[in-house]
Amino acid sequence: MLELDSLETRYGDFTFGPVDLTVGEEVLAVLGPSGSGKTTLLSTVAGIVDADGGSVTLDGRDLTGRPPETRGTGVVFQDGALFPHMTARENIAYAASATERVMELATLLEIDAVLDRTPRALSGGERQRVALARTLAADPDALLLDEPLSSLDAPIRRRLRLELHDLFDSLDIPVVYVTHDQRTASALGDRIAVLHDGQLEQIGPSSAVLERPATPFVARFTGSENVLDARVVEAGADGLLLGVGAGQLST
Amino acid sequence: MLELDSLETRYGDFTFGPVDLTVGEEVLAVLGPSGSGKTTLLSTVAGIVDADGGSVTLDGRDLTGRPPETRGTGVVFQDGALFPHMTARENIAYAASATERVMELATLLEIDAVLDRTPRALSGGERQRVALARTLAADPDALLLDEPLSSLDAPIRRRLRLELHDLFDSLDIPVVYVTHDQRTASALGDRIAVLHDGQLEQIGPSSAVLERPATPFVARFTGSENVLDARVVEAGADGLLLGVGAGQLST
Amino acid sequence: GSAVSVLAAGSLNDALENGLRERVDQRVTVESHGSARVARLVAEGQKDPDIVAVADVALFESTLRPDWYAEFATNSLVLAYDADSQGGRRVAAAGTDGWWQPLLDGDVSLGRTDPDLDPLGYRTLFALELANDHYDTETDLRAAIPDPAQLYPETQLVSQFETGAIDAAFTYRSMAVDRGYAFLDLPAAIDLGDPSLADQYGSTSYELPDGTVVSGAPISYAATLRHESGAANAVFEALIGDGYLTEFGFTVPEAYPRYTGQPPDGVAS
Amino acid sequence: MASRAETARGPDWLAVATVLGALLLCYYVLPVLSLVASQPPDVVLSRLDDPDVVGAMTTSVAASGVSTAVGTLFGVPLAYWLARTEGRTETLLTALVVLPLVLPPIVSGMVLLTVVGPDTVLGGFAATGGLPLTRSFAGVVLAQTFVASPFIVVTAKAAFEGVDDQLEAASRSLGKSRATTVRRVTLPIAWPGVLAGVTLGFARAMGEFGATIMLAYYPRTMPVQIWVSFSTAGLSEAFPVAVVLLGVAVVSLVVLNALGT
Amino acid sequence: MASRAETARGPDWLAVATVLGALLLCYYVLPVLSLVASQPPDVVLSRLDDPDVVGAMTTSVAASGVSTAVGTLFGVPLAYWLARTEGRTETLLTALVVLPLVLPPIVSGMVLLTVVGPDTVLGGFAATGGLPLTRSFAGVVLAQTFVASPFIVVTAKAAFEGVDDQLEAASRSLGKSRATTVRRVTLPIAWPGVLAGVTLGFARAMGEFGATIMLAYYPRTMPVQIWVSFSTAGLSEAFPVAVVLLGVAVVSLVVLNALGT
Ligand SMILES: [Mg+2]
Ligand SMILES: [Mg+2]
Ligand SMILES: [Mg+2]
Repeated sequence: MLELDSLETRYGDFTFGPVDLTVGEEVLAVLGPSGSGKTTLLSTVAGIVDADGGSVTLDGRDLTGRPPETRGTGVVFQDGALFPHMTARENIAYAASATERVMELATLLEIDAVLDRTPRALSGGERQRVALARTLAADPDALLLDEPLSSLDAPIRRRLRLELHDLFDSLDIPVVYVTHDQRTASALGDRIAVLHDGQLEQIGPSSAVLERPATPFVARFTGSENVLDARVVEAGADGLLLGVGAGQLST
Repeated sequence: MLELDSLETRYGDFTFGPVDLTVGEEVLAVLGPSGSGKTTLLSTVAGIVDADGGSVTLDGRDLTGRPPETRGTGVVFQDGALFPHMTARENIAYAASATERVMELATLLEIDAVLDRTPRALSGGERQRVALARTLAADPDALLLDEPLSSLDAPIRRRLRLELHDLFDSLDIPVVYVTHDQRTASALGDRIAVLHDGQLEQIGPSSAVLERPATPFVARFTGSENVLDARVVEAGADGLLLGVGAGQLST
Repeated sequence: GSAVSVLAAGSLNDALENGLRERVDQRVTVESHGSARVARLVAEGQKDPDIVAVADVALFESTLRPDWYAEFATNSLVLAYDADSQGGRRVAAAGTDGWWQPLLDGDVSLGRTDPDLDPLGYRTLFALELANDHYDTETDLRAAIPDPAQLYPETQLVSQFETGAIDAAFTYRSMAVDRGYAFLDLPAAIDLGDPSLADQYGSTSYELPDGTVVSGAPISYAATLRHESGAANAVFEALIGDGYLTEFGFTVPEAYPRYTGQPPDGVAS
Repeated sequence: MASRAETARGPDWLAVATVLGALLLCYYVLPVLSLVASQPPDVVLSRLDDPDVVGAMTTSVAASGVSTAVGTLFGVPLAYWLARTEGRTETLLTALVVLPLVLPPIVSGMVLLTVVGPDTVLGGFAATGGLPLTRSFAGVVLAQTFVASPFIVVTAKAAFEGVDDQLEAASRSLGKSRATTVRRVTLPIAWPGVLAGVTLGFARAMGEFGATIMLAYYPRTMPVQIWVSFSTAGLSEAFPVAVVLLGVAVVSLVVLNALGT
Repeated sequence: MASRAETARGPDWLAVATVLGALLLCYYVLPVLSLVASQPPDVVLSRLDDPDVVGAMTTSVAASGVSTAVGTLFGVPLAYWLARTEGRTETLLTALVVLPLVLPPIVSGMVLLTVVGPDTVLGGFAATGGLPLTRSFAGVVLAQTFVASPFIVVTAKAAFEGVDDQLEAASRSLGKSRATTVRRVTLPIAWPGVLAGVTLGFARAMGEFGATIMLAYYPRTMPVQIWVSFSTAGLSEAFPVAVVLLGVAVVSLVVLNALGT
């Protein structure tokens, strides 16, 4: 179980958090536009940037202040972040404790055929498969994914999304999947958290978030179109009189 | 019309050619394994490497010895070769004579939405579309493509192959499309030339090359499986007695 | 034990390296810079040698003020010339009595060092002034011959001379001998090499940029011992006493070594 | 994975590395600081009234500027060419570029005298043409260029080698000449590295002394002026001028980098 | 497109650039060539029998080796740290690294004497501990390190900046310490640039004279030996030793590069 307690990170003018969040053995899709703090969230949990407040706990271990290499948080980056001077096989072996594990993951992710290619010679989809295999090779206690499909072309994105869904099902660890794409979030997330300007706007089961957005931002961002800008014209005992555009509406 | 007359290029131990070849307003797919000289062929025609013998003529102009920029040969490279410090729009505008041409090509290749992204932020398919737009923006008199689909994932490769087919149809210039993939060659090529060890093994209409391979290499490389290794056991007046594996075969 | 360190004027370098060193059993490390720099380096505590030797006694009276020092050799000015050049041959042809004529005529490219930086520089001016009287010339040589274009730092002067860019140069006799230059000996009355002519030399002077006025004096090398030890004392004795110096173009007058101040008991016994 | 907490930490190499780096930085800074701190500001400022110092300052900045410009104009093309050449030719020619670094500057000056000195073919020819190559501004520039420009070449070469040559092939097949290609594709991508080289070259030119004093001496640069001040009046005169040199160099480098980015 | 043939050619910039580059190369090579050619091989070879020259050669190679090693050991971490620092701190500290380049080496030597000289706290302490920091091998190394190591730092910094720091984040999230990350990811990728810096530093250390002569003089390095030969017997003695220095430096650089790749 991954627990974020009042986690807060500041980057110049931008403040992420404070955020409280608990992720069990499930997939939490974190949905938000660019600049909403998705990458900051992952980086803080993984220890790539230091938190300015709050704590992160994983399976009861307090990760706060620890260096990334001792956290057990596996990260898959947007463009794979494969080591360019190593082949796919070497990339995976870098993280794996045994050669058998490399072959096992290659088979699982269907990349046996490209293991001896350098990252430059891989297609986008292959690159992300190798990156995923490499992260899994380190046997993480939690998996953090930073828009791993966003740089892929639509057909391969759809296909890999399906495969990821099955893969996540087979992992018994918390998975945090960050994306700006509502469709990916709803396809992969058991729950969805909506991030806006460094703050959690709403969190809940996917269907709930998408069907009953809690704030106008969530509604707008998740694609509901029935949000109106309104101003309070009159507040009486029987409700509000709202001005919407040129007309009026009473509640 | 693009004409290669005894064209020859040497790279250390490797010799490409001499090759004679004429490409009209058609698509010639050049099919060959890696190391067969496909890229050397394109580079020599485009003037990126100097020929050691023979000549290249395009629409009657002798290109031999000219610098690449005066040849009118547009090249699409394997991974796009987009300029990393320019956006997609700037990449295309770099080659275009007018802004309208940029928009026109962006619409044709369906990349309007990503014009302001840098190459790093493009997917593989988008990258190749931008590269194609950029090359077309220079109004080439011949189009040379170096495995532009090979680094794409299968679904997007199939889709782009279809689009390329239509695009090539609409261009009235010679197109040379280099690939190691038999399926792409047959899908796109009006004719296919098979390259092996720097030499043209066979050239002809696609169907002819694939159905009636002229040499064992062509047969093996294009995927015919009925080629056997044999040794002459006995040569008589009535034919040959061949040893194949443990058995024998007489002709 | 550790080596005896000698910080010495550049013009002594060859004599110390190739003369003194093989005459003593002790290990000697010789370090050479321009005399003025030698004095400053020691005065300002940047170098701490056992023995200091300079090419101008005046430095021991101004920049560096040791309790005592020994004058141990003299040197004299000569006019070195490049026998392969036309200008050089003119100087040679004019000889000891007429060398100044081709210099005045301007068909010799002459080199000298900067009088503001380097004793050799102002000594050259002294020699030119003394030559006026000695040769009874019509022109004031000290006014007519010098030209700022002749000025070089010492290293550059030597390089220019050796690569043939300069036809003739005023230099120390020892240096001309060390390097095998062709040179004209100048009369004792102008070469600043004879301690007995000190009064005559003293009629000339030069004002340094900081206002100090230096007067003409015999070119007398002086040394002092800064750190006494058995080895250092022995090297000092050899340095000021042994006859090696004449081989390298120096002169050792009868009266030398001559002490100023009170040397310690271990020295000058 | 409970064992995670026990993952071997060993010595904290980052801390060790930081300490090593900080020590080296101190080694650079301490002497400079000691130099600057030992000179009261008013003493340093008073040097700015000294016409010799002002003249030397002008000569230094102008000559370093010109020799950096010359080194860039000639050196960047050389760097580009070396970067695009392969094999033995490249190794050999790169070695030639490094040679000037290996020679002590005074020796470089001596050797340069044998090539551009007043009695050499080249030097004599230039001098009769009114541009003497020694004891002149040209001499300062020649000395600084010889000593400093190799840094521009070596650094720019590494920067150019980082640019994929396929990008150049692409640009040219789009109808752009090699000049346009270099200007709009190669140079912009390699620029940070080239600028680093130009900075190194300018800094080295500002500090050049040995070759300059052999080739020029006049007009005096700041390093020559420092040497003259030391020889005539000792450290108390030399160090304030050295502080002025540091100040001028820092300002020039800041301006150079601001112009370059 | 028939007009293609008329595409403006203008002056052939490539040719112009090649000529510029070739001129600079000539400017490096001509003096060196003139130096080497003027010395008959047997005269040069005879210097290899001179124990002073052999001693200086040994000192030079050993001291340059040590100061390059020190510069690398301390400078590469500093370069890494500077590359991973941003903003004003980076600009300021980088400026500090460039300062030693701006000071004329003799001035650097004088200033270093005020920090590590025999009558300073540091120098006195080290000397009583049996490691005098002046007039010693340590003094040579200190002088060379001050003058040459900034080249290592500046060049290696540029190389490290070329390595995407996301790769480091990836490595560490895979359970590798920062030390392992730098060793197996960052350094291998940045290596060509780091090696170029080490080469520059070694070459500069081999040629170092001004600071060395102030700080050490003994044991003599090749540049000091050239100086001594020059001041005792002139160019005819100095130039053969300079040729030996060139030879030794070229061999060392080739070995260094062979070891490094
Ligand atoms: Mg190829
Ligand atoms: Mg190269
Ligand atoms: Mg940085």
